[in-house]
Amino acid sequence: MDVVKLILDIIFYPPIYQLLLIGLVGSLVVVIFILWFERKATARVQRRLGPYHVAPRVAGFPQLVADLVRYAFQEVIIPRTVDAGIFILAPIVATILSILPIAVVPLTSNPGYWPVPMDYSVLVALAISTVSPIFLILAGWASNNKFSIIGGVREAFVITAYELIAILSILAASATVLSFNFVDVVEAQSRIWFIILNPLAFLAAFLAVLMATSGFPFEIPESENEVVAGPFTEYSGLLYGLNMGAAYMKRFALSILMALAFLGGWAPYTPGEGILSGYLIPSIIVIAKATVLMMAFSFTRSVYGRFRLDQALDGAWRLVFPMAILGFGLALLEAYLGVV
Amino acid sequence: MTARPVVKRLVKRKGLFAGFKGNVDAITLGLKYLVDPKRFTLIYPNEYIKLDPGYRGFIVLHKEKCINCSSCARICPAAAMRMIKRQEQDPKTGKVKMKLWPVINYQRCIFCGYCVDVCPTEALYTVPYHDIVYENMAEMDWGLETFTRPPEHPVEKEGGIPVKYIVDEERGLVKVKAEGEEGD
Amino acid sequence: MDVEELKKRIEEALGGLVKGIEEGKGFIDVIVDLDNIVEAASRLKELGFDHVKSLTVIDYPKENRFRVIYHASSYLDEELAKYIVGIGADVPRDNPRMPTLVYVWRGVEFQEREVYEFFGIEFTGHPDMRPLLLVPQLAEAKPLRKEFIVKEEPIIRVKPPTG
Amino acid sequence: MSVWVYGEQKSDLKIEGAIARRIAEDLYEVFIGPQHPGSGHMRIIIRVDGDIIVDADPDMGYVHRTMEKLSEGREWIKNIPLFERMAIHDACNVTVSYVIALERILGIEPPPRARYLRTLLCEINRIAAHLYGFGIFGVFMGHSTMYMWSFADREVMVELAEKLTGARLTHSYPIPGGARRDLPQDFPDQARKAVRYFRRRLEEYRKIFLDNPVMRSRMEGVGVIPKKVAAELGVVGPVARASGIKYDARLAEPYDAYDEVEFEVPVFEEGDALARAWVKFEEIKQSLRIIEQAVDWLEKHQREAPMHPKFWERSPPLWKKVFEAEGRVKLLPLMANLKLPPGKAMARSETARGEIVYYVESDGKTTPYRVRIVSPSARNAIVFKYIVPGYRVMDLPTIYGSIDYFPPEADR
Repeated sequence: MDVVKLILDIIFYPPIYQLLLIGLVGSLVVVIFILWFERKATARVQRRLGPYHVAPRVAGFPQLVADLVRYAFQEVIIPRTVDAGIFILAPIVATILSILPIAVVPLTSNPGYWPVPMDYSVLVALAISTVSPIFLILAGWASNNKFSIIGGVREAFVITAYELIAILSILAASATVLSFNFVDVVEAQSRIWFIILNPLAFLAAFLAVLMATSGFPFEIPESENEVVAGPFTEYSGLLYGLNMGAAYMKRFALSILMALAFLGGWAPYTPGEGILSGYLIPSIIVIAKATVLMMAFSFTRSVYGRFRLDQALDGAWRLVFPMAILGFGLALLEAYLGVV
Repeated sequence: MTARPVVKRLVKRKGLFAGFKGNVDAITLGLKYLVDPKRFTLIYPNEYIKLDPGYRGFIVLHKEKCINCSSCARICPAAAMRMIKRQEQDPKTGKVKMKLWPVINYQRCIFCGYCVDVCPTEALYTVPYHDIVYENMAEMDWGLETFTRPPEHPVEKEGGIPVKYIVDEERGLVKVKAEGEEGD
Repeated sequence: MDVEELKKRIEEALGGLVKGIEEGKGFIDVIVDLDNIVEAASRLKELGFDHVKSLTVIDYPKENRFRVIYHASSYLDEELAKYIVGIGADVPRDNPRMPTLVYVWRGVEFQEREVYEFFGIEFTGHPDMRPLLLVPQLAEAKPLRKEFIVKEEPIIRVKPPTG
Repeated sequence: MSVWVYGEQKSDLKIEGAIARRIAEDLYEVFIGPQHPGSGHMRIIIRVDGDIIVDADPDMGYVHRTMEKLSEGREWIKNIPLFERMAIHDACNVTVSYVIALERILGIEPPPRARYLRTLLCEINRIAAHLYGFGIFGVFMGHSTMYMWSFADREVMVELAEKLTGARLTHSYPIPGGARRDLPQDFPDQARKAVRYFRRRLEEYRKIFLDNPVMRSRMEGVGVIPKKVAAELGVVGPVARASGIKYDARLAEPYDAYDEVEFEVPVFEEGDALARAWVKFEEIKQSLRIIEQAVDWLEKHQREAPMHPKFWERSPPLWKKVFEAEGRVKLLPLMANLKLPPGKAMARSETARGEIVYYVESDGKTTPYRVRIVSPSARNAIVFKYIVPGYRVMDLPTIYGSIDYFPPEADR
């Protein structure tokens, strides 16, 4: 039994569990599910069948697996005109960086299972989440293609506008509890979630994450009708798959942050002792909430079209940014009044 | 004259919450279809549409009705229908005669149906299917013997379920089993 | 307004420029001298024919001429919209040049480019005289001239198919 | 390429919102098309200054087939399936004016039943083509639901057309002297159901697309063509009508049964992409009205061959039997080698994208001497050159989609 316990301890050693199991495997599973859900839900709204023939019995669930296999076996073409080193490294680094925030957030209130000391976890997680877009811009630049460069520049514009808002509105949650510790933020929500206390900040964060992670149809940087695939125009095979996956993984990471900050984290459940009650169940609750959030993101695809770049920026600075500021003010007010 | 131009104006958006109703409407509509998609997709190789008899599918020749007039070849807009010379023995007189027979090249046919409509004796007719695949181009150039037999319908042969589409007021089109049974 | 009245109005507006009026089914053609075509077209435009529907060129190799007609009609005047009036001239086949009407009707710009590539008629003063649809090598052949012949296959097959 | 031209011409036209200025040497030149998801079979070479397009040069001809030349080598009636290939989803509208031109040269007028049948198919085609346009427009702006919906609903109209003509797209339906088939028995009922379905459905289109705030802000004020400029450039169809031009070929020169049915021609005055979308939207409603009226008329009147007596009177009894059994109009063998008297005719019809003009000249032979086709997209292509500059790169698909440009039709 010691062996089992040892293995469990290794698996549930927070950096390994959160980075490898949730960050890599979990996010892959969630992305597979979300992409399937996105395709199926959009198909339903659009009166189609969606993925089907890959596995008719389970309604085409493994479609993304099939896609990934295809990407994996495709030849990776590296054009002669690109800056090969950066060209290859950029998507890989971007993918790693986009799941890194998961490794620094607590998924339980049991201090034994915190990956890092928690006092500044909100700040650290948000800071890490802002690094990956740089590599997408870099990918566009290294591709040495007009569409890539236009796409990269667009990415830069959109990220500048929306990432700031996302950070600001997630920080609103920590402003309410006057702490940068995610555990404090979550525990303050045991009675009432911040989505109800501070809907403005949640809405701003929702919109900002939607735009910043550029999923269809908000993929202004890679909008196919003007710039083919934006920064990824020259990519092929696995590298292209990584690029696409990075956006979803980043969305997953940000969704986890949002679930912790607004949806009460593991809220109805009180983590106890031991691996099962202290770590596994709360982390699954958080992931489930993040998944629901991602389903909401995915659904917008079937209703909306693409924003124009200048309209998206205009909306960011004139509508969503003030909304985030108001949300922040509301958070401060709530902190002052001591609502939580 | 009963037609007339009518100048209309776009409804202007006013106020701070002008977009609100539009957003709510769109999302509600999306959710409505998420619950009830009203789809009528044809799952093709498993099902196939049983088309009306009037459908202009592949063209086949009744050789006994043909009077060798070559009207069909003359009207064919794509020059798919051509006449070939064949020596034939007349069953009554027993004389061997040179006769012109139509053959069709499905590489070129555009299924306009002119030949069927122009044939003075209704020797040409269409079969109500068109989903036939050929492995090479030469197979599509039909000779006289092939032309007199209706081609095989592969989907039907492989056990596809015949369905029909009927126009419906609620759902646009409704897929119905060709026998009359309600489909999916 | 009927066709006769329209003809009268056009004749009045164009004055002595009119060489002849030919009536087709569904349109009338006003033929003028090649030198006067810009003047005549601008007067026609002042009359209310504000756009060109079709820049029609017909090749008459036997008479050694191209007939170039700008079939104009009106958008803004609903009465004139019922008629199509062509203003045309004969362009000699051996020296196919004529002044452009782009500055009268902006809409003919692409159609003039089309005529340039298909017939080889050069419109002097055109702002952008390049082939529009064809690649330059094909435009050399001037495909819509009558001497360019497209071969079609005969009805009777020489080699019957098998089967 | 002389660089000054575009700027100067632009300021000549006094188009609002457009920036007329000299093009610097170091501008970014972007090739949109032809192997590009945001264009059809065409290329637009744009030069951008930042995000603003300062120069656009449409490069057409990727699907050019020289139909005008091909038609000179084919007999009159064989050209109908050929010209249909310009816009196969709008087949009847595109060919009906050619047929009318032939009828004008022949001096015959089709019987009323044929005229109503053609009108019916024309309107079915118009709705299908507008839905096609909406779909492309939607997907150009990233609205995939509009794309899927309109293509799904287009199926209803295609289905109706198939029941009427026996072919889903290339109907080859109108023919000099009449039409090729009569209504099937259950058609009126199905058509009425489809009309009622579409009336309800259009309301949903409005909600998800036209009144969707995101899409609306994409379309509003984009690609504005003022009325004067629209007339000057000679744009046609919904593009012209969205700019306040009260012109419709069905109105100016009613052909077929259009002078007997009641309908409106919607005109908007804004001239932007949104107005163009609304024109199409309102036109679908009017087409539904026409379909209802045509079906009513056809049901009320007695079934008879929709063919001019010249081609039908001397027909053998077998033909009447075929017509009664299948509703199929047999053609005289002389149709293949129809000789038209010398003469020239012009005819126009309103296709979904605008007016198509045919100039037909006959020298008394079995083949045309000259056929000149000016298709609506060919006339609208000029919009790319003169209207696109001044807008943003992301507006290009919007303008492209809103003028509903269709390369095979433009290239002929």
